[in-house]
Amino acid sequence: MIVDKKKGIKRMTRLLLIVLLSLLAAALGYVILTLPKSAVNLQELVAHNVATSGVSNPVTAVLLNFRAYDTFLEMVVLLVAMLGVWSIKEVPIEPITDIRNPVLDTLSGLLVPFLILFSAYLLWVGAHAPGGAFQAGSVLGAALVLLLLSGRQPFLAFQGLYLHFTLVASTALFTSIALFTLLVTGELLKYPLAQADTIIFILESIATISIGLTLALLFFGIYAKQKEKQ
Amino acid sequence: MLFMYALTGVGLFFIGLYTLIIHVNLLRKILALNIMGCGVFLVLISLAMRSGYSSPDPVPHAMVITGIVVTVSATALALVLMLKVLEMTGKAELYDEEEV
Amino acid sequence: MMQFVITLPWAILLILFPLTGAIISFLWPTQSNKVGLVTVSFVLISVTFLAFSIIEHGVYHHAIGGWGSPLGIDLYADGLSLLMLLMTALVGLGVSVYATGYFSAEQSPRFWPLWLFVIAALNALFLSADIFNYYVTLELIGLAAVSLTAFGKSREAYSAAMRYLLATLLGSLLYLLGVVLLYHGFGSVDIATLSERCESTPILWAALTLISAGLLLKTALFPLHFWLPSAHASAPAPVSAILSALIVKSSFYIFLRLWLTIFGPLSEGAVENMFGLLGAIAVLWGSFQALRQTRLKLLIAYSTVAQIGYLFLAFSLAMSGAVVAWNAVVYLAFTHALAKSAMFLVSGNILYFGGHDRIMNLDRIAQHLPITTTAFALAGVSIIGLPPSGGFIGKWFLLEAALVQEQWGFVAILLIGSLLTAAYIFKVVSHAFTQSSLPHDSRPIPAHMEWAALLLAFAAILLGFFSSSILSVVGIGYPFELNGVKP
Amino acid sequence: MNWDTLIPFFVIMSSFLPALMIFALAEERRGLRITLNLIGVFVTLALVVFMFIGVYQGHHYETRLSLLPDLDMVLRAGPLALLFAALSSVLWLLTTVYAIGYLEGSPHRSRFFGFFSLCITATIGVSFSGNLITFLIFYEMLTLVAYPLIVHRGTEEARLAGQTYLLYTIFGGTLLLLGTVWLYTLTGTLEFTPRGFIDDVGEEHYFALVSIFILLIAGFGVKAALVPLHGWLPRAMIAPAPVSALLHAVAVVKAGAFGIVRVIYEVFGVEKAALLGLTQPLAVLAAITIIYGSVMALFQDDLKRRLAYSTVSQVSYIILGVAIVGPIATIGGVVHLVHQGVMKITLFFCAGNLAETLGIHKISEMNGVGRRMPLTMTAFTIGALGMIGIPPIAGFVSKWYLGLGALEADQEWVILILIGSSLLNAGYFLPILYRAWFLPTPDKWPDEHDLGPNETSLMLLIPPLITALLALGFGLLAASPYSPLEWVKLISRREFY
Repeated sequence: MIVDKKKGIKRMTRLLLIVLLSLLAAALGYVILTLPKSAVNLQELVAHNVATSGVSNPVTAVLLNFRAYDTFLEMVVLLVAMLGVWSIKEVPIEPITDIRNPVLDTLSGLLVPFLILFSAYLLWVGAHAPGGAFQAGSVLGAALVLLLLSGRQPFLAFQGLYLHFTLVASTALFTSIALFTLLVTGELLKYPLAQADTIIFILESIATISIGLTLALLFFGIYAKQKEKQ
Repeated sequence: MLFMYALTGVGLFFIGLYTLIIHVNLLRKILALNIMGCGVFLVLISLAMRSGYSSPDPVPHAMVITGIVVTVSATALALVLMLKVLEMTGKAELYDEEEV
Repeated sequence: MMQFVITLPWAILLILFPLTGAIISFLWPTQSNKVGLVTVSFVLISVTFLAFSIIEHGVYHHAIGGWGSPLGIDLYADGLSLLMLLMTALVGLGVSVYATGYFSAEQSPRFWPLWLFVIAALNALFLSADIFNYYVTLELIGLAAVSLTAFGKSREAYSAAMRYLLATLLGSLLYLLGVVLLYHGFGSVDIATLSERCESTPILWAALTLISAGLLLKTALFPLHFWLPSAHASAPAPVSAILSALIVKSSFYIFLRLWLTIFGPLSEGAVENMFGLLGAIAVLWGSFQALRQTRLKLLIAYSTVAQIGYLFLAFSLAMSGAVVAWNAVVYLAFTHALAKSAMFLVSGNILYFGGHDRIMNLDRIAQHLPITTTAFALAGVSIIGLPPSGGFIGKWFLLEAALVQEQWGFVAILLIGSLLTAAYIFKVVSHAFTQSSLPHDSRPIPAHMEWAALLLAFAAILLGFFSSSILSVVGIGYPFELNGVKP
Repeated sequence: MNWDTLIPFFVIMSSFLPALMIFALAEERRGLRITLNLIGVFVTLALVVFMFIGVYQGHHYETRLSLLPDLDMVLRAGPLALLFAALSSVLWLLTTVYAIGYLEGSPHRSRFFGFFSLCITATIGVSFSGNLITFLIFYEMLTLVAYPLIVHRGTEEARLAGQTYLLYTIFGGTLLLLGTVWLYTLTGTLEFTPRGFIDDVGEEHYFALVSIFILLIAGFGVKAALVPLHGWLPRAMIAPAPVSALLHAVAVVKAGAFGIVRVIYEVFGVEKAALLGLTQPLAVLAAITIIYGSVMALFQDDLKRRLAYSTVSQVSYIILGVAIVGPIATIGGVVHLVHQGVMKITLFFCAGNLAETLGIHKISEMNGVGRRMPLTMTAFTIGALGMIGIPPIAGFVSKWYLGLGALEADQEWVILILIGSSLLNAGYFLPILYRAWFLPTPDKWPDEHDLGPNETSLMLLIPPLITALLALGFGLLAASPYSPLEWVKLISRREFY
């Protein structure tokens, strides 16, 4: 009887919540519909300045030049998540599976080089078309995850200080460039016009590696534990 | 038509919010937050089409990329924490001292 | 010479120093304590020079990358930012000194990078003038804070960290959705640009609701405080101090900024009154819950819930025209940071010393840890708002504002709140003076852990004597003038 | 740099700095602790005497520190301030000597003497406060630093007594704060001014002014133990004897009474307060307290509790004196601040001697104690007779002026109160004297200690003898220059009317 009553109350709250949230959603939807069809935004400003940014892809120009500071902090976010995961549990760097499967072996042997190549392409193309460090880094991360899942041990040979250096490489590079630009131009993250493209390319390359590695390690951190549990 | 994606984003946001509130299981809560995040990103990116130009506004694109990275980081942290809670309490649910 | 030193870009170094320190401490774990202490000392020095520069030359403004808003991101520091930076540096130094003794050799290398990143993110937040950049710094702070909370290593700590993470992520998403609406509605994420362009449209009100809701959740205003007590109570003491003193203030700061520049000038006052009402309930509820607690850390955590209520009470009074209430906001926020961090460090000392924090069994504390007891008492004086202390100055302004506005309800809340606060503080103090009949196990505490707590508490008292000069510095750039000069 | 602007600050520091140093001392550094303590006492005393002479010659001593944007922290040595400061510092000297003897060998003496000095800092601060916010600051400081002394013994009973004490005083402090801020929003100043500073407040604020008056009086009334806010005082008697002697006979309760004097004369101005119809109810309340305290004292068997209720009653003489509204009654009230102080501290010293030497805590145990401790009981007798108002002891002078003042102000009912109260005083003091001097000595005292060749240790014996002599001297020599009475007359002429 009591259980039924509880259930009833629960159902009531659910219903109420659904009604409430639907109303809120409708209100928000209405608000969005009031937006004018053509908007004030930053597109014109971006288009106007993209020529002096060092890249021709406007998205990359925003990410690594106009709002490079956001990207800088966002690299720190990724690093902090990594440090957080490591502080929550010790992740012993060891193979997370000992099952070697011939199909997986062959497939990953074929796929991983291709993924790395693809990642490099994305990195390169980002300067003038959709692509860039995050896309490239994600693909690189996927390649590393594939290696892990197929029983290979990409981190066994590569750990300790080297691993740590690679993880912080992009943040450290960003910090150095920030300090450097501050010294040279007096302004934070203002690249000299002639070197802007080079700086952005170096930044993106290092970021790709750091992002790829971090993503794979995050996965490793989550996955390794599950295995331990079994 | 222009606003359809944005409205879908709003829908996703509230579906996620509902799940976050109602469900007890932590994995569902984490997924709910991810769905909410997708909703927000959808609103952000789809409204970028409202410009007088042939191409969309690039600034929201950059913001979405930043947002995605943040979400990925947060999700990883959340999953590890969830596993830790599971390991300590045997349930992937929030441990409430007063219930015990 | 001095002139040259002052013109160095101290504001930017405030962000870059801790980032560098964090990276070095991560790469060089054996020396993390030293790296950490050096870094926080540099941060304090940088804030001092930044203060000189702002006092001399007025507000600080820097266009990152040379682009300038609205295309790029601007850094901006007026008196209010400066105060928050100073608060971060002072509490940061105190907590850091304490942490060198508190954490084991195994935990230290994990603590320092995260903590230094938190400092960097806080400084970045207080210096920013861009609402999307706020989002990134908020997330940075949130993730680091959750990771630090989990340092408690108990099931309560993990669960509390999880709850905290869910709450803070939800808050961030609400905030981000508001930012999205503002960008698409008004075409900028720069505060100054927005404050010129914003009009009272549905978009603005939806954004206001979402942003405020997100920030209130992060600031833990009643009834959105559900995540706070468990997180603040189950984290290790230095982390609790950071969470209570600094991190809730960061989202409150954004709330304040956006209301002062964007929402406030357009608002009719009804919403602000609601914040005041919630603040009032928070004061009563938080204090009452604190009084009920049997464990010291939970008591202190609920006290934070109540103190956040005061901030919103003051905010509401200030928005409705009592200008003097802004002084209260500033003073309450600053002194709460110092006093509350001192209190959490004290609780850490007590746990370290006797292995528990049950209030009933705090006997012998006054005799064996006189410095720690003094720290708690001084911090308590400030939290209650007894003279002479920074908290007293804050309460004075608050009461003055309520009386000028003839808000008798708020006056009553303030008085009842003070009495309840005194009740829960002295509940602890009175047990510290009793004598134990049984011997307990105890281990000696490194002296600097006791002194760190005492000095923070003493700073909270000392603030009571410098309000004129502090408030004149906070006034640089007129941060509290609605429709005035904006970032 | 003008010395006159620094001396009030130095007086505060002369007890504050020794307090901090004493806290830092190890328990066994007895000699250094006593030295520091005495240096503090004598520097304070010297500075007070210096200013006394200076003020007589027309000097103006004032320290100002910025506190709030439009509000300073002001320390000013006016005649009234000096009266209270002199009383506190002289009695502090005697109590320090007494306390050193009393606490010989007991634990936590560094803590005790540190807080004891801080109490004096706060009391001196209260006396020199030049505006209401400064007063409030030191008043609250006194509340706080007296707390560790009350709970000094660390027993559960002490903890509960401390809790009661805080409950009352924090509540009072809150009312006080509210009243002060409210007043500030009306006047924009809080500076103590002869004949008050509320003249510019308009008629429409009548209700606010009355509320503020009630809040301030209630806030101070807690420490002054006005009925019904007196409950903490008898319970606080759990504290060691020197604490009861100095704090609960002089510093703490007098700080409350002193605050009421300030509020009536220098915040509202006595005539304005009378016009607002506020003084008469206060006088009635004071009268009720006088009678109530005395009646309650009759029924106490515990000696210190009887003295505590006697304090409740006697402090209200001061309030009665200032609330009657008339120059002569004012003189009676304010001079009682001093007279009651020296008499009551004598009684508490003696009670402490009995407890420490013979283990006597109850009046029923005092049979024939006069023969065992004649000097102590002589001092006690002088104090008790002074309280009753027997000439030529100081208490008589106060009551005489109170009575004259009441007649002058056409408040004849006060005479009845005075007579009734004196009878009650006699009712609860004379039986003690009778027991002590005329009943036979028992075979064995409850808990006798050997404290040297004299009836008790000299450090315990000399302070009450001196205060008893002072009580006698203040009465006998009331008309000579520099006597408390003459000084109060000067204050009254200069500042009140």
